[in-house]
Amino acid sequence: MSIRTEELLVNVGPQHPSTHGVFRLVVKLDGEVITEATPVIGYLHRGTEKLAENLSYTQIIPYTDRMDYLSAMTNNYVLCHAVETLMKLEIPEKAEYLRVIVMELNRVASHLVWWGTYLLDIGAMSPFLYAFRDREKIVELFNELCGARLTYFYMRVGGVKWDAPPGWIDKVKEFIPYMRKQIEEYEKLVTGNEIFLSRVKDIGKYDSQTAINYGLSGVNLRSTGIDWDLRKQEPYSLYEQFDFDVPTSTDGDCFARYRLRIEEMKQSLSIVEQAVAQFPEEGKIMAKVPRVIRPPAGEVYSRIESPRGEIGCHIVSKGKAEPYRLKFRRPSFVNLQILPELLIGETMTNLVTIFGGIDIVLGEVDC
Amino acid sequence: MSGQFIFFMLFSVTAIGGAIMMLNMERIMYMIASAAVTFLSLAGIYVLLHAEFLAFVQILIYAGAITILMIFGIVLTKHEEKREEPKRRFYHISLFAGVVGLFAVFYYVINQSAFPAVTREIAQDQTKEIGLLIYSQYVIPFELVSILLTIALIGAIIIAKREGK
Amino acid sequence: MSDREKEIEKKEEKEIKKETEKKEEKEIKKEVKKDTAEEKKASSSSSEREKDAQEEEEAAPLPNQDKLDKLVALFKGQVSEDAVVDAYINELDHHVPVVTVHSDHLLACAAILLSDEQLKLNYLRNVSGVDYETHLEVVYQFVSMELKHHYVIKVKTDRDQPVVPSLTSLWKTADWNEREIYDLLGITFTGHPNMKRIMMPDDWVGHPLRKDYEAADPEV
Amino acid sequence: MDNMIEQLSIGSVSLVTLATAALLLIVLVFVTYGIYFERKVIGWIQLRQGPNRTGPFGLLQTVADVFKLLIKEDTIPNNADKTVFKLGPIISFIPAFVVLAVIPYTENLYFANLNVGLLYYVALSGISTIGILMGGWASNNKYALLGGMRSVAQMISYEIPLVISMVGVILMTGSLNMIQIVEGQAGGFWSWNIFPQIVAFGIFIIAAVAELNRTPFDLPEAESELIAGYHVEYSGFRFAFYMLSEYVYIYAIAGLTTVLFLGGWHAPFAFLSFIPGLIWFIIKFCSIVFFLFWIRATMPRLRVDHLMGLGWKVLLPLSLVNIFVTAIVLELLK
Repeated sequence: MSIRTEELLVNVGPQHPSTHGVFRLVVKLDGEVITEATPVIGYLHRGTEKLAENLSYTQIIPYTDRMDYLSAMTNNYVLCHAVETLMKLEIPEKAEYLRVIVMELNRVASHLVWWGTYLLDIGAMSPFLYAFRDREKIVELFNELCGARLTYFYMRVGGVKWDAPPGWIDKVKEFIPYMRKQIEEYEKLVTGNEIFLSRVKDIGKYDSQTAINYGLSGVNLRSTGIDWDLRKQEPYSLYEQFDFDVPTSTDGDCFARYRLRIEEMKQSLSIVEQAVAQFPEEGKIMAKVPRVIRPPAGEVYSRIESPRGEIGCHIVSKGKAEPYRLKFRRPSFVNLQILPELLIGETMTNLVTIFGGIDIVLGEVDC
Repeated sequence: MSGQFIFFMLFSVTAIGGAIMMLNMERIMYMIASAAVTFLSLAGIYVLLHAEFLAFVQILIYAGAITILMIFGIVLTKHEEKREEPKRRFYHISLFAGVVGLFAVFYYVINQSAFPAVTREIAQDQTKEIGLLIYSQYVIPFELVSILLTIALIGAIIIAKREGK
Repeated sequence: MSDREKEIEKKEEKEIKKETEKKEEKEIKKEVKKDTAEEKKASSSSSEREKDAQEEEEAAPLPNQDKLDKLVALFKGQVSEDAVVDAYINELDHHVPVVTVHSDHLLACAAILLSDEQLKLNYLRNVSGVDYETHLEVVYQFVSMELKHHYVIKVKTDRDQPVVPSLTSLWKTADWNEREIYDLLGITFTGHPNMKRIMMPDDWVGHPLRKDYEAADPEV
Repeated sequence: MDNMIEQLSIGSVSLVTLATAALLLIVLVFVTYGIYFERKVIGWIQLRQGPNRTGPFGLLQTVADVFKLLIKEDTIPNNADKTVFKLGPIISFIPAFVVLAVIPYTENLYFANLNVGLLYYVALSGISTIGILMGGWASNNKYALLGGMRSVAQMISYEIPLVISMVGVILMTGSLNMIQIVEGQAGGFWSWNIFPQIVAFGIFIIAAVAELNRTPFDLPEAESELIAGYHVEYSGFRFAFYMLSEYVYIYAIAGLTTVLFLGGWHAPFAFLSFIPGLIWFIIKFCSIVFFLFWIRATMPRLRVDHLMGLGWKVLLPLSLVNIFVTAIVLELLK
């Protein structure tokens, strides 16, 4: 005797609360168990790379803001860094300090958004609002610095656009102990919760071999035990000067990724703390850069550690004011590839947990 | 005309109506809904007979559990929405004759037989009464039924396990 | 909900941004007009640039030159004499060794990168496609997490019949990256399990990142 | 109830109708301000204001919401099974309202003094499930179907520990009659069932939250997975009916918990019994309602398989053990 059951084809997205944007996942369900998952992307494709071929380098920077819109500072930086590498520019120290401070604050803000939305996906609503309250403080700091709350357009080739307004550094100093206390509270609220643990422990597991093979980066890679953080491995900016740890875990599950992100927030705060302590009050914020930036003909691939992993910028220059070819290596795009493999044999509920655990931003996936 | 009679008529009509609907409906979902109506009407008749315990157990088990189980089965499995009934004239006529005959027999027998007019005191606490009866007078049938149900349960598990392999 | 909030924030930001952008654009445009003549001179084809680089090599040994030589020797010895088309050090990008491989031998060369004890390039960090108008090029960025070194492999392919073997069998990273290149530049990767468009709609005509691509609506 | 059926007169019929209308009104007021209260409480926990625009302190917000739902265009999906689609919310709502009849508020204020009151509650509340499943199935939407299936699986699984945990209380009182159950808990808070039946109380609360489909057991309508579950295609007053039955069940469960475990209308201390029983009932009732809102703002959602595991592997055996122990202790104390 056999009972014939129907396979259900469900379109998760492009309009679905848990896809965090216009992402579509075509899922075949046997009961509640996923037998096949096919991601469909491109709904947010804006052709940034094509547009960039007709824009000057400074004009491209606001486009990078809109890629990973939760972490616009690191995106700004990767482009500026690529051009600066091509031009062999020396960046004033004060500018580098400002860059590090905003990048690390942005990392905290980005992880906070992840933390809130992840718990929202898991079904707890309050953490979402707590996270946004604290992110608001960072956003306000950025607002004061560059007049924007989300798409900052703060960095320029050769430095940063705005100097820290008077009293800004003190506000950052005050923010650090506050945020530390909040993170502690969050951990008390969520990390020990039995229901939460049962939702994330041993879910979405993969080993380091798989992670490397899929080219995962950031927390997704470090959760499998590989100590690979570009801030340490291929130091850029001032990161060599700061004392911080790269948290890793060997569990490779969603809980490991959760813990690492919490830990990263703490590390970022400690970097910011050191940076504001050493912050030079005097100094220039822009290097001597020609009005029209025309890097020499050549090719460069610069990469940095964004909150989501390795963000890279591959520029082919022909010595003109516009790049001949500009390609971004977007961590979300690469990290997302592993999703179909992780989903097979999981339930609909775990879909949300695993997908959220990868932490993607759709603006970056589609670019 | 007492209220009891009105309600009895109401419940018996809905019970019979539900049964007929169940046989005649084309979509399975409707069939089950009709069956549920019958179950509920029967529970209503139980209430009229002062058998509240039985009535609510009837709702709990039949209207609640069994109906839902059937709906579950239907929702989860593939089934034909409609099926063509072959037109068989002779079959229908003989069926009708059979039903009329059966009704006649029932009517005659019920009319003829004299029910002993025993007036029993309605127990104040029926639940207790039922419990006492089950565990004293009817303990052996009760235990046998429970064994039967256990066997059915185990059988179901075994079938489901084989299916899983 | 989070998304909606983000959307709203974005809108706010955009308005402010637009103004600043416009101002800057104007400034830049002025400059650009002045310098168009100069630009024309400066533009040079990539092959010329490579030649320049090779000349420099002869003048003084660059860092990583030994690495490059070793890799070239390895390819030539283990795969084929004509596996290596070109090899140079990219001075601008931290002196990274760049080897251009013939597309027929790409798979064999890639397998060496992965398995060789001295290389162990297990992490494919990026794949880009470039349209050089004369030909198309695919650029692979490799890194070894154990030995912490970086190599760049390039493959050139014909512009009219662009075919490159797929590396998905060795690195799963290549999967979507190659699909993206196929979608935007039109390079077909042989052996790819799912060679379909990824960003553009399935019925899109043309490959937008090609230099001669004409937008359906030039105004946009 | 028996009497009413036998002496069906215009007087008794109109009395019943009037009482029902009064109860309906009370319930509607409860639902209106229950929702308001919930939004305020959760808003307060989540650093928000909650409704504060419509009417003074936002008191009319729910009224406005309900009004909006009622005047909204009534849409039925094209491929839906229209009859079943329309029937679903009604079948789900009627039992929710009907079960309220047996809840006694004080020794004199109740609607029906049924011998098998508890059984009545359990039996009828199970019928709502059919309405949910009908709605989920008839919508012809995959998410709705998944949500409907989930909720039914959940409700069936949790009804069993819910009922069995009640058996402990029934053993203590020796009756299924709710009024007698409350009477059995007279005399100070130490004689409330919550203390001797603390295990049963725990099981009951967990199972009750699961029955209500509320966080952390809100899987049927898990918005992050299934968008809204079984009522995803519903709008207007049909949707309002589903929501209404959900909140009426909160009312019912809070009332039931008060009756079964918290001593109903009895004061916790004898010297406090000058305060009317109804006040005590309302206080206990409201704290249960608050508790339900509180955990909604705190907990993440459980996973389906864990939920089933918890129901069948933990709560059910535990509740059986509870009955066993209760029976032995009662026998020994006799």
